[in-house]
Amino acid sequence: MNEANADLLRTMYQVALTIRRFEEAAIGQYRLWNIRGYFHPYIGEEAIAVGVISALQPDDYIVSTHRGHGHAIAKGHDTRLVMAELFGKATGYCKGRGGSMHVSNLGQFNLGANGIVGGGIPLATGAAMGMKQKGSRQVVVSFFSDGASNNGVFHECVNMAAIYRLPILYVIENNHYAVSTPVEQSTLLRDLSKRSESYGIPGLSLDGNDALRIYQAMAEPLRRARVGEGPTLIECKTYRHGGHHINDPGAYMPKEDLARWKAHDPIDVLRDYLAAAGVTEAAIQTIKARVEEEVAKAVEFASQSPQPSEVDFLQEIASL
Amino acid sequence: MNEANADLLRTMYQVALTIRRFEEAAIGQYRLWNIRGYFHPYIGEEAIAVGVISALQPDDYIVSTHRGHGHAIAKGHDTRLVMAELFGKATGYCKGRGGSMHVSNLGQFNLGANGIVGGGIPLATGAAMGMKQKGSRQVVVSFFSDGASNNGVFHECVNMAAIYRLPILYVIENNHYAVSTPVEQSTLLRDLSKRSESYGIPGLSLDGNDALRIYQAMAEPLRRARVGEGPTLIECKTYRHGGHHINDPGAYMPKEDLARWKAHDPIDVLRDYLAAAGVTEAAIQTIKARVEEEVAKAVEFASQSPQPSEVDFLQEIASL
Amino acid sequence: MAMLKYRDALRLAIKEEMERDPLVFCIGEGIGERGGSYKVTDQLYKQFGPGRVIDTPISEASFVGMAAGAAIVGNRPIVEILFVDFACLAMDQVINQAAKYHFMSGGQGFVPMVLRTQGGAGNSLAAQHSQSLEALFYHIPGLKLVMPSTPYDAKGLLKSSIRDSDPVVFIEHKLLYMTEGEVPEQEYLIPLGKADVKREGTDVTLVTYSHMTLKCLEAAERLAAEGVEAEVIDLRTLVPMDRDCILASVKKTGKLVIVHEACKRGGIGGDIAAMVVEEAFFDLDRPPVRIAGKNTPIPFSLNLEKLCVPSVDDIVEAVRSLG
Amino acid sequence: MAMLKYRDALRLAIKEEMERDPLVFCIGEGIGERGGSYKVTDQLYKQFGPGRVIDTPISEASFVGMAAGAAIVGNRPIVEILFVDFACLAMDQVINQAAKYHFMSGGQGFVPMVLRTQGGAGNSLAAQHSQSLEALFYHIPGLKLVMPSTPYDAKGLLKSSIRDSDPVVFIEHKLLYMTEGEVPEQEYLIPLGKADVKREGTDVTLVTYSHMTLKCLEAAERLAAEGVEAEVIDLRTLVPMDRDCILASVKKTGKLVIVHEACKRGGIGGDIAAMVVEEAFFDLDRPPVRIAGKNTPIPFSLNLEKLCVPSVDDIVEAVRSLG
Ligand SMILES: Cc1ncc(C[n+]2csc(CCOP(=O)(O)OP(=O)(O)O)c2C)c(N)n1
Ligand SMILES: Cc1ncc(C[n+]2csc(CCOP(=O)(O)OP(=O)(O)O)c2C)c(N)n1
Ligand SMILES: [Mg+2]
Ligand SMILES: [Mg+2]
Repeated sequence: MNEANADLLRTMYQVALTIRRFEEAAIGQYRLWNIRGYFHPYIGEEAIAVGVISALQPDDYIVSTHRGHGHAIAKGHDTRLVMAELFGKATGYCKGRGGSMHVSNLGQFNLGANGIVGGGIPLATGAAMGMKQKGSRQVVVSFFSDGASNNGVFHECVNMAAIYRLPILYVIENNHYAVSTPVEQSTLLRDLSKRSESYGIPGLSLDGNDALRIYQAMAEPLRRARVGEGPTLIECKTYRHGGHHINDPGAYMPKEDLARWKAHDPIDVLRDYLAAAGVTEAAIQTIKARVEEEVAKAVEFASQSPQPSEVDFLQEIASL
Repeated sequence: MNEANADLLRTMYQVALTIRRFEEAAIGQYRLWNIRGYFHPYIGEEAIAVGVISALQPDDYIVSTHRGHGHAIAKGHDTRLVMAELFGKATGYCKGRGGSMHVSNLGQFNLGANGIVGGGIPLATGAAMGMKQKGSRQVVVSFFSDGASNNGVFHECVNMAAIYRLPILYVIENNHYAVSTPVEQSTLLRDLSKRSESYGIPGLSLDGNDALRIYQAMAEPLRRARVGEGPTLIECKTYRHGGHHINDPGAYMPKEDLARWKAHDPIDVLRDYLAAAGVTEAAIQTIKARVEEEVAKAVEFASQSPQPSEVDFLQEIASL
Repeated sequence: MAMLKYRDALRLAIKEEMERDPLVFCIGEGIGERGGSYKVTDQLYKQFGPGRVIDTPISEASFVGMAAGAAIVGNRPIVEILFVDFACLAMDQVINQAAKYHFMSGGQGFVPMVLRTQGGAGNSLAAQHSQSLEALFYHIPGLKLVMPSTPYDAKGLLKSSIRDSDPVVFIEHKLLYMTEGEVPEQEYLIPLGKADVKREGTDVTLVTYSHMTLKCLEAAERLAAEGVEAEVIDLRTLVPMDRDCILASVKKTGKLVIVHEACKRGGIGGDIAAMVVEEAFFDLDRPPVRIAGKNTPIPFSLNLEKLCVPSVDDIVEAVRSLG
Repeated sequence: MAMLKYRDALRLAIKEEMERDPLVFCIGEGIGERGGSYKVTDQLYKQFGPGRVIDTPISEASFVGMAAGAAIVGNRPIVEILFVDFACLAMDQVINQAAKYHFMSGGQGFVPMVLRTQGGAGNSLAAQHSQSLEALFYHIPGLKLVMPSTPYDAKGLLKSSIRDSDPVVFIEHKLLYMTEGEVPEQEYLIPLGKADVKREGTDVTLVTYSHMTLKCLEAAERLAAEGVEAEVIDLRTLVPMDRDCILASVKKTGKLVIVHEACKRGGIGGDIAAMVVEEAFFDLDRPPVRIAGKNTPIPFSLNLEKLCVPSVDDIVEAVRSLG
């Protein structure tokens, strides 16, 4: 593996680990009641955000989901401002108006998380139409999970992206569950990417825990998108390391399945790649330390930030 | 061809011809302003309603579309009461409340036409769930056209029917247009039945102008449905003989296409089968005469029926 | 009488009706083995099995329409939408199909379905999980609309809703599920369309429903300490609405305050105020006042969220301002 | 000044804005070569091509959401829904996405889209093609709502709507498309939120919008013959609403009749009546009256359909009944 690759792997590893530690720290803060509302951890699925987003240009758009912290961090958002948004603070990306389910950062081309399952798919498709309109080479990635793929907007949008040949990648993060409903119970298909055939576009199913393979697999879909050949449907198979949200113990997830997937942890997969690329344990420890520091700072920043101003808020909504 | 078949063919021919003449007569009445609102003729598509519905038991359900007169007549509805509904008269199946886009007749298991494209698909799927619930052997047929198949409810419902193994047939009447939009412009697929694969169920594409072939092809989907094996997606390819509705000249339909499809008129196809089965020209003329008489009576009945009572109406809605 | 939680009273209503009528079934997301997000259908899967407590994919538009279809062919489905916010996905099936079918079929068909859902702010769930959207259903002819505030009402009204022959939208409030109240051991029904005077009073009429009933009762206690006796009318059913109950109370008190959590603009309060003014203008000593939610999407931050919903203070203030 | 049809005034507005700003585009069903069901986009396809006048499959939920997405990234889409009835399919994208995005993003993003649609009864199109559903949008914070009654207003307001940075729901009326009126040759804009006094009067205030404006004007002529001078206020924009204009008129006349085609229950009339009562109770000589559509799905038969919508007679009667 050449030096370029080692650099890429180091970055991927650092980002994936940042997501993992960020989620763990935020869960800790949730337990302290510093974070409220719904919280859907991305733990176990990091390779998808990291693999897909590393393949993008900085000005390519993403549209995220209710399980969206990983996408935000992979897109390079300031973890302090993400954490502050989770805390509902004035310094968060959405000034505390959005929270975990609505983190967005237009400055870094993240149109945002969404509380409506599937709700982001039309927004993403529309953003891609906007790019086509403007003659831009920017691409849009629409993230969603297996549950969302059974919603009507999935069908409508993939079909429209196909006929208009829009520059978009539909990425199904198949974590095998929609809350407690196993994917086998809501579709008879094994590979969700097969649905691409209904729209006459290419589809692929990938190991969703292998960020490098995902990164590599993005080349052709991105090429297609940029030259006006249209969308690709990409399934990344993965698994949550816990329940649907923080307060769901996930008792319905078979222990063996969980163990098997944990043995194939996306962070470990990246670490093994790093080792194979000759990156030393010391270098890895340095990355870890950097990540720990960043996440600690994010928590500190969020903790010390002020609540949103009530006066400003009342003024803001007076015209609505 | 044996006698049973000749009987079946005679009936099919008579029903198809009744639909054709009914539509022609109703169009004439529309031109006289005796019928108002939207009117979507089924002319050219008769073989589908006839072929599919002849294969059903009388207590099997159908759910129709905005282009629904053919389904109603094939289901054995009294043409007088259908015509009266088109006239908006008190004697119509829906007492003039529904009109062309909402003809229904629960007594003969027709849940009705629908003004919302795709709107009947969930109702049909729910009716099938009701049948399964009750342990009934009744089957439901959901009719809709190519345009509706790009709506989200198509995707959601076929998927649910597949996972619940509901007793339902989804019949796409692919007449190649959604108003003026050609099917090639709204999907990249050639055979819409291919979408069945997205749901792990069988699909078939048929000549939609050949009622006998359609009838024969229903055997296996109906068997599956009745024994709990689940839904089938059936595409019948056909063509309108005119514009989308009465007031649409359909100028966008290429003349050659129209001519080709008219040369393959579903009524003629049945007539050729009859001839091949040895049915005499005289016998055919007898059927024709019977049809003319029935349609004339329907028009007369509708013409002479009273308008819905305004007093009754105001009383009826007082509690809403 | 047993003390029951609101959610348990709802469950009991469903259980009793499912035992009584094999045509009743439940359909929704995660309502089966998991028992639903708010545990209303807990244990029902065990008792009735997957054929009558049916988990769905995330396909709201269609499974609501399926409930309507099953209702037309004779079943009595209870369909659950996790948050009323998500009912927006199913609006076509609710408004254009379920609500109109009986009428459009010329009275041939009935749609005896219940759409159970849940709304309201208070848990920092932000703009897409905190709305009060009852006004959207209220405006549509052909729907009934029920929003109970107590375990007792919840049980009796849900049973009546299940037996009703029209589509009923039944909206619970997320802050009510864990509230407790007395519920008789014997079976009872509460007819749709009857308001309940939750507190009698002579000085001012508070008309409200759902969670705001609790706040109005609290406000009434505070007002009583100041010597003002408020009558608290819990509408319970919004369609049909018990106008007689409202008008009788206003006749007595001459003052009307309408309280709801939904946004003021286009909320049901306007309709009630207009109705009272039309029917009883000269009974009124003061113009009716509406205390309602702010015209804003609900913010995530708890400190902002609480500003969007009427407080007990707001209600007390409003009554005081009537003099 | 040229005499133009309502539909042609709308087309001119779109054409001018598309010429002015390359980020404006149109999307909807059959709006391209076919020019739309009501011919509002006729010829635009020829001028601007398939990249800016985009025909869609029958996928309302998604193409409305796509308009929102394109708006967020900087375009100014005009999305057409053939009938407001079908907007029910897109309610999630309108209510949960477009309306809330600006707020939820903490002000980062804007959604400058126009949802053009068409409503109302009168053509025997039955229950699913004749509704007046503006109240559903009126209640949702984050949306603006425009319903013009004349070609002049249609053009000026559509241009302002296209330039607005918020999502605007723009509802036309099927009976207005062929009506004619004067439209200046030069460019003009009408600001959102300004009502128009379509007729001055001193005896009674008629507050209305959309097609009912024409009926109110006709009623006012008939009343004038009886010596009653009605002031006719055409709201034009429902959100934001020009309360000052209404209140000033009521202050003058002391009598208020609100007229709309939408069902009375939960219609916008209640909100206006309640607002006027709250703000100007003591200016009122009589209780405000609402003349509105009947609470029923619209029947197919023309003789029944006409009973569902306020007539000129109904308006005249209502004013007379005020004494
Ligand atoms: C339209 C809609 N329906 C239901 C919900 C409630 N809900 C939140 S997350 C979720 C499961 C989503 O499953 P999936 O799409 O697989 O995403 P995952 O949680 O696995 O990432 C559900 C049902 C919702 N937020 N929106
Ligand atoms: C949800 C919805 N969108 C749009 C329309 C307007 N409309 C009526 S028929 C029609 C075309 C339907 O095409 P298709 O499904 O192919 O049926 P066909 O007319 O060919 O039988 C359209 C767009 C509608 N009635 N409902
Ligand atoms: Mg999932
Ligand atoms: Mg078609």
